[in-house]
Amino acid sequence: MACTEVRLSGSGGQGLLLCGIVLAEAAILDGLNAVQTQSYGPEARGGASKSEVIISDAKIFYPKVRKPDVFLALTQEAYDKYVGNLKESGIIIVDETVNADEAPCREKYSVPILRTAREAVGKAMVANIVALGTINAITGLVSEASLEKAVLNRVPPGTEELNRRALDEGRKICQNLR
Amino acid sequence: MACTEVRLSGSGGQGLLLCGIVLAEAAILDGLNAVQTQSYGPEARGGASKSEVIISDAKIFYPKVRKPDVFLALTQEAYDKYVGNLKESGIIIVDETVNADEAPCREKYSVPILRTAREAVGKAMVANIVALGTINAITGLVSEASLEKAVLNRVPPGTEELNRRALDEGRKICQNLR
Amino acid sequence: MASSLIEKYMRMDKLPHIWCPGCGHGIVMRAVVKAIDELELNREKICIVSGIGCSSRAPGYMNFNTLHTTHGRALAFATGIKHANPELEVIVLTGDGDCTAIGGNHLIHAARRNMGITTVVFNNNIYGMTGGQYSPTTPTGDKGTTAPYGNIDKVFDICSLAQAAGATYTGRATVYHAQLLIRLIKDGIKNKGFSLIDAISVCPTYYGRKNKKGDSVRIMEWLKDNAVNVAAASKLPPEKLAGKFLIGELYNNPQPEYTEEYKKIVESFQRG
Amino acid sequence: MASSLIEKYMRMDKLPHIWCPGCGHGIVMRAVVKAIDELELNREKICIVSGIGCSSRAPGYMNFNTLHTTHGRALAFATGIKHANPELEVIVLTGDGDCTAIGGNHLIHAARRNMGITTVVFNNNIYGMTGGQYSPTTPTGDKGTTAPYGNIDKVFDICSLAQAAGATYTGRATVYHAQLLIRLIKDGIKNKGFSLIDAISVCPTYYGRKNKKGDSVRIMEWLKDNAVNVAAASKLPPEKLAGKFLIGELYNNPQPEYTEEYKKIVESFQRG
Amino acid sequence: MAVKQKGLVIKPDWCKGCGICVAFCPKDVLKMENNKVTIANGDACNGCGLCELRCPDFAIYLEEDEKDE
Amino acid sequence: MAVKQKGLVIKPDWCKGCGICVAFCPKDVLKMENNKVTIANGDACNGCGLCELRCPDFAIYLEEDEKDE
Amino acid sequence: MNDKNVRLMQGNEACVEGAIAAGMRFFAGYPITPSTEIAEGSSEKLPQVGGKFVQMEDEIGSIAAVIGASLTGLKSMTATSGPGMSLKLENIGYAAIAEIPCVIVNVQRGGPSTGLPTSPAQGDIMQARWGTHGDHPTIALYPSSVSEIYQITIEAFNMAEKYRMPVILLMDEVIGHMRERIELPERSALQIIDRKKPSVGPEQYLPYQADADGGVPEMASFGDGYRFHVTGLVHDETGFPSNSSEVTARLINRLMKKIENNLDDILRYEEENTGDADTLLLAYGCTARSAKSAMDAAREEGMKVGLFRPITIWPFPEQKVRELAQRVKRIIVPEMNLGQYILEVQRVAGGSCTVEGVNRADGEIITPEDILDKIKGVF
Amino acid sequence: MNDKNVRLMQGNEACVEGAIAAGMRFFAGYPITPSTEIAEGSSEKLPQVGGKFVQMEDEIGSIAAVIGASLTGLKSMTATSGPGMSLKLENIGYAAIAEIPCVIVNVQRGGPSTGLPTSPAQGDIMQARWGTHGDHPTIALYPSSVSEIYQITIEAFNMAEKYRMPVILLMDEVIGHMRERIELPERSALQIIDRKKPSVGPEQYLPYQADADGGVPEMASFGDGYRFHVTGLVHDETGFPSNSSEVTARLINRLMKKIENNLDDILRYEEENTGDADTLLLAYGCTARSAKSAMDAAREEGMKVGLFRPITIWPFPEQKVRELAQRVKRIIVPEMNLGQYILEVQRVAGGSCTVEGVNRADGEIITPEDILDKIKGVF
Ligand SMILES: Cc1ncc(C[n+]2csc(CCOP(=O)(O)OP(=O)(O)O)c2C)c(N)n1
Ligand SMILES: Cc1ncc(C[n+]2csc(CCOP(=O)(O)OP(=O)(O)O)c2C)c(N)n1
Ligand code: SF4
Ligand code: SF4
Ligand code: SF4
Ligand code: SF4
Ligand code: SF4
Ligand code: SF4
Ligand SMILES: [Mg+2]
Ligand SMILES: [Mg+2]
Repeated sequence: MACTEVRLSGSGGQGLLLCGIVLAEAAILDGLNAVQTQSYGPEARGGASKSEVIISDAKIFYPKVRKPDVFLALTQEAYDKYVGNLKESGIIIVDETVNADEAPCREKYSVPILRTAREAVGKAMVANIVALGTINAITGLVSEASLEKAVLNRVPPGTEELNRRALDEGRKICQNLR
Repeated sequence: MACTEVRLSGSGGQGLLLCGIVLAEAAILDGLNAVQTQSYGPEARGGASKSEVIISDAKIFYPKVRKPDVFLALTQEAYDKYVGNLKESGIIIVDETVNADEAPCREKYSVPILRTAREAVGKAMVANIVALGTINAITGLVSEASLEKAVLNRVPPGTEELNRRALDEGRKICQNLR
Repeated sequence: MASSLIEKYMRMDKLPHIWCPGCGHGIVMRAVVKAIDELELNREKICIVSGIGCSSRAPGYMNFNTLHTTHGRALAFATGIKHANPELEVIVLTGDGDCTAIGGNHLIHAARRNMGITTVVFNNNIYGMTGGQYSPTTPTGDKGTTAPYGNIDKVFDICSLAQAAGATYTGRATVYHAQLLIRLIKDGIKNKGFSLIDAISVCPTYYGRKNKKGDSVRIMEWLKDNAVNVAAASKLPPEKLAGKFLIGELYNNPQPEYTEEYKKIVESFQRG
Repeated sequence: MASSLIEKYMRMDKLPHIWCPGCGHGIVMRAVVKAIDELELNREKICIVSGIGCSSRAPGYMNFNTLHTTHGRALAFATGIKHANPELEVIVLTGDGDCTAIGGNHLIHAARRNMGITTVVFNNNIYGMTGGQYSPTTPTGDKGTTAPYGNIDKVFDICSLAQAAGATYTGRATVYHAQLLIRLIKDGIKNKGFSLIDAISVCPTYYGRKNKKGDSVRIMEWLKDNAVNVAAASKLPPEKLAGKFLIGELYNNPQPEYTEEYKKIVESFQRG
Repeated sequence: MAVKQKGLVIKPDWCKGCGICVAFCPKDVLKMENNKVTIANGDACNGCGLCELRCPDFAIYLEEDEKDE
Repeated sequence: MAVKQKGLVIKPDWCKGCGICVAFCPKDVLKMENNKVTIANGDACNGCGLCELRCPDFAIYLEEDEKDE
Repeated sequence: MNDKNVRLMQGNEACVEGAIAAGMRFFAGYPITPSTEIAEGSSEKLPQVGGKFVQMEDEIGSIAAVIGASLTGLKSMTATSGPGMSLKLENIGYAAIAEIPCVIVNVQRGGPSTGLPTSPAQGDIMQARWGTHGDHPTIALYPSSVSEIYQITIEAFNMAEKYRMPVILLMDEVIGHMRERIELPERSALQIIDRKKPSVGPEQYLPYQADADGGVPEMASFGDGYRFHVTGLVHDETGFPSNSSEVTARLINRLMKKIENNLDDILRYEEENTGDADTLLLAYGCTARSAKSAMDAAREEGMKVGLFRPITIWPFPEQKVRELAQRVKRIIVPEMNLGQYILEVQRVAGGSCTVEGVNRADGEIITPEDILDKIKGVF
Repeated sequence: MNDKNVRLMQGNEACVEGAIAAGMRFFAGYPITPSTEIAEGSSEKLPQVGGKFVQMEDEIGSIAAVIGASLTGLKSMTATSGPGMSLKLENIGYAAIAEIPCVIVNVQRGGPSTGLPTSPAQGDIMQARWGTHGDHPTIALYPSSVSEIYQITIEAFNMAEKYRMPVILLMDEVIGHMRERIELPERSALQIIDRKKPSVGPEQYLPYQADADGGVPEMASFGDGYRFHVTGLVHDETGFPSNSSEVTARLINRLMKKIENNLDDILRYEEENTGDADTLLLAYGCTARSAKSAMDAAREEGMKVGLFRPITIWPFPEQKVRELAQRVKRIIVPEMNLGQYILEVQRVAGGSCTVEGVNRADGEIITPEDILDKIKGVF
């Protein structure tokens, strides 16, 4: 992996910013370089939003994602808005509620991220962490240990157990997939 | 007369600004060119102040007086502060209360301007107009008619007679001189 | 289709608006158009002016002459508009930050001059647009992203401030008390001089979340429970008023309006 | 030789000052140093801050830590000083224009925060330094070089404004009532929070001349005849108060001072 | 796609699901469903208009009788 | 070149001749001469210090007894 | 006076007279030396012609009120000096992006900060171009005599209205305050330009639709029956905000093009003796007066000296200066600052001739001798 | 983390961390996108180190409070974006003339006016140099990565304190908001410069007496027992106002010389592949990152492309750029504006090579491809 571009998208309140930060931090814990950026703008008040991460073993100069290798969408709106520019060799991961039939690329995973958060973990709010587990299980972008450490670094004190479970459940969804 | 530089000086409240304006306006009425400038600065709050006029039949470019041809001083402070740079061929006109013994130039007139205003005209305030009469009687810079017209243009309504008299008395002082 | 009020006065192609779910600003904006509607004003002669902030987005949705200015300066722009054409009914829509932080000077001077402007402050006790910093009306002790340990500033009573500066009409209502709000805005517009209506709004996204005050519903319940109408207040014993705030018409004392006074000067030359 | 008060506190090489004959500002400046002297303050810990204007020249004459800032901004500079070192006794000397026109926003916010600053407004009802334009305290109807047909603005009551904004001490005296002025400045300094003293000064050169109000002596006689002490005022029937203005201590209601509140936050980390 | 009952109109695409109308309806006419308001008990509606007054999104209102036209 | 009488000191070079001290002296001690204040009737001075208090130019004052030193 | 149109007039007064002749009907300001007489004159004259004056609480409020009044249909102006100019910059940017005609006079004084409030200086040249944040077009005019102030004030209004943008009038303290002969033209001889009103009805009107030349949109006034929206955000032709990079580029480019495409109309300058000159004096405002005297003196001594005086100082008369630079051996740029306009002259000369400054930033005006010494190579 | 000093950090956060490491103990600000996180971070961190934070009523008050606090002895900073920067300019001039150390951060956004509040732009380059009125010295630094923000914030404080002047830190929205790897140096490894305190007692102290090198005066703090006077008027060595042209010239020249005489110390830049380059990319901030990628790509294709990245963008690295201009065939200056810094490059290149821009002012950052196209001559 020279350089992987990741785009994480969903609706305003779904915590995708944190999702991107954790992923980038995990990469750094792994000794890699990472740059995380996000979209600001009036759309920050609800609507679709995205957070992007570039991970590389070399230095990263141009900081914006242009052709994502990995694309996550938790809502249909986000999917429609941000699916463009995907690399042909890219991977798409969408929540099961998202229709990604016309996806332009090779690998595509439709997974019950939101439902898992709501039902298996019991807190809709942690869907972003569930997603992280899923993404990493599929892509192996960072080490499991670093990912967990990064999650625990960034979540509010007192919610560690909850988030650890969310990560775990996220991982598990994929086992069913393969 | 190609170009005459006039410096009028006195203390803050003596109305020398008006004096300069009137002189310049008279020159314009005569069809000449004129530029009037004054010193601003914190000294505007009392202390010595000056007003300067350049009169010329040609266009005037550089607007500041450098080597006055005519220098009026109504107070000692003003005299001391502004007497420098006088042209050797220049004319000095000072109030009788001013000691101008060391004056560096050819012509020098010590005249009772303030006293004339106070006593002959009866209003200390019009010393500036008295001075105008005196200056023009000595130098003939502008026509008498234009000078009077300019005075009347610029003084507050209701004071025309007073100022006409002041101008007259100023002229008269010189008759005694010659 | 939306309600006839909305269809009539709003720029339908700009709706739904961008404000967050439960944001009180929509309630205030509706109160403004409702007041205009009830007064049967000529809409071509209405000019709505705002500064910058979530609240200040309102004019963009409203189908009148509308002006979105720079942060804090709405009242100064509005002063130019009203002075230039006193026939216009000038209404300034502004936020607590826009009006009383960066815009505080223009507020007190527009009030002092008694300019014929009606100001409606969308007061959500926070800087919403920039993400939840404390404002001059954030209650002491509450948190903002720049007051992580609790705000130590005292708060402005915007109505008292405007009145001390010279406003001739002031009143306060909340988004819970929307009917009262409409009435106050109407009375404010009817006052020829400078009127200010402190419209207590709700920002669930930043103020609510930062201060664990819950969602809009909970904050509106709090507003309902803690607002006391001035009329009622005068009859209550002081202990019943502790910790409460007043709503209703707070001041109404018409005085010569600026542009009318100026007109007299102009007319003195036209006669002469 | 000058009086021991002047010798002790003034920068003798800068005197005589530049103010016009009869300018009231010298009386106010003396009152400030007299107050400092009577309070026996440590002069090394006094910082005097001004904006721009005739009045704002005062610090240059006073032998303390002195700062002459930009027009209208004295209170904001002073806020930085006081916050940076709360040990300093920060005194702001300002004009009616400096403090309430361009500086109005900093005034209301320093008052709101209850910053430990004592503000003395050299209020001559005019912009003196720029040559006699009307100010926010020029009486309605009076003339200024920018109000050739008479001022149509209403005037600020600076004390009411400051109080509505949050000041915890306000008082007013005139240059005629110099003894009272000294007492109010002392009490203002003693108040830990934000204090404002409206010192009615006299500008014979512009205000007096433009309005044909005569020289300083005549204006001071007017001040003497039209000022009513608050204590006396409460006993007078309203008709006796018509057209008069109040002097004396107008408000005194100590509340937590800003830098003391901030200190608690800092200390919470030092303990921890 | 407005939902109507007894003059009460809901514009679901504008409703942001804040729940204000539901909470303050004096007659418990409304309820939330999938983050949108719906009419639970339309017959109870007294036409007071409080929901319309307080909906920040103009997503619920009472249809006017076309009296003036 | 200060002018003194009965503890009353005038510093003529600082006096700008505004006349405030003259006008408000309760004992008519002072008068203007050539646009500077002078002492007309020094004996009448009661040492009230009002002239000092109101002189904008610090040009008139009462000499303090050197008590503290 | 013999000819009733010949007068002695102060520079600041001429600015007021010119403004009123140009149609100014609104002035908002805040006093500051050395511009105050412009506010004072406006307060006196405007009510006499049915116009409006207001003294605002500060300079920020003044430019804001001016923009508001302009949007309401009145030709509007404010006047200030350096410190006030610095405060107005944010809203000058607003006028640029929202395309609101207005005239901002800066009678310069010594800076930075309070500096030398009563002394002349030419220290705000670059500020006039670059003071506000973000890319924006600028027109700045710089008269050098009292009668030119009158005339150029009119031109400032004309350009503001024609191009729908703020126009800065830079003046020297010394010219603002001095009195000089002026011959007032007959009102009927003046060319006064008014803004283009909408040629379509309210239904069709797009407030930021470029006109046929791709330039300046037609402008309705508040209260005219066109209900339009104005914002300082990037906006599209309808006037409503947009985040689109395409819309942004189109807007910003159009704003700049309003100037670039109309240089012939906007650029004003005067040249004298440039035909055979090997030394060119390039000067503006009062410094150009000294330069003129210096040139005359040098010519008398047989030196081939010419003078180029930009009256429009922004946009920079690039093509003209480039041509001149290719013709002469050296350009001398006298300025009452530490070297501001000279930077553009150097850039445009691009090495084709020597470019040297004569600089003073000490509160005194540059004398003909200062320049003559430079011409002769004496220091 | 493996190495506890390695972190993922946001640019704005790195600015706060760097400032505190540099000794910042006072911050006054007013929120504005995209700089707000700097105020937020300061409000959180300062009390933890005994420092002071205050949210002022506006940007004017913020810079004023910063100057007041600096005079009282604390290292002080404020942060803002374009609209706020425009408002601060008057008092930045005050800090320049009164020689008050302070750091002003401008995280740029699209302008003019409110413009594009959340989009990146590099439109305030010239404003940083020329925004306030009057002649004044300027130091402006421009980091291009998160870890450089940390380091350059420290340098900004060091220069502010060393030269007693305001230092502007220009940042790109995209770098202020992005998160990146940073390795925090050990505190002990940092070089921190404090202002020179008076070496003489209060009796001898002259607050504006140049030091031995003719440069920077020693600085007492209010409350230290030195009772000095500070003004924004032109002043002499004692700190009191003067109208003398000699004093004025001496002051203004000394202020400028503080910089001119210390260029070696002040100028920071980076160059890569300039040895054999015939095409030079000259870029700063985030644009330099794209330029670096473009250069690498071009080199891979065998083109001789080099990169010069000024970190100190003001004063302009004149000598260095002149040298480079003489060596290369062309200079390409990519900027997220309509061409600002390029004007200085053109001036200094003086015709010795071609100078071309790659410009965008549409809210998008310039990509490596944009630059590569220019290198290859494709448009
Ligand atoms: C000169 C300037 N300073 C700061 C900002 C950033 N800013 C935009 S809106 C805002 C505060 C808005 O708060 P408020 O007025 O209360 O409106 P709300 O968003 O809460 O409705 C700020 C600080 C700006 N746009 N311009
Ligand atoms: C930003 C700015 N605007 C305007 C001025 C000009 N100015 C200097 S002092 C002053 C008014 C002074 O009035 P006031 O504060 O009442 O003081 P006074 O001179 O009457 O004592 C003005 C408008 C300035 N220096 N700076
Ligand atoms: S951030 Fe707050 S004020 Fe802004 S739209 Fe959301 S709820 Fe409303
Ligand atoms: S102009 Fe007025 S305020 Fe200024 S010094 Fe003179 S009298 Fe005093
Ligand atoms: S108040 Fe409006 S937006 Fe909120 S739930 Fe009810 S209909 Fe929906
Ligand atoms: S009109 Fe009244 S009763 Fe009917 S739904 Fe709305 S709030 Fe409930
Ligand atoms: S001390 Fe009193 S009595 Fe004596 S001169 Fe002064 S005012 Fe008059
Ligand atoms: S009050 Fe002072 S300045 Fe005025 S006349 Fe008396 S001594 Fe002189
Ligand atoms: Mg708010
Ligand atoms: Mg005043």
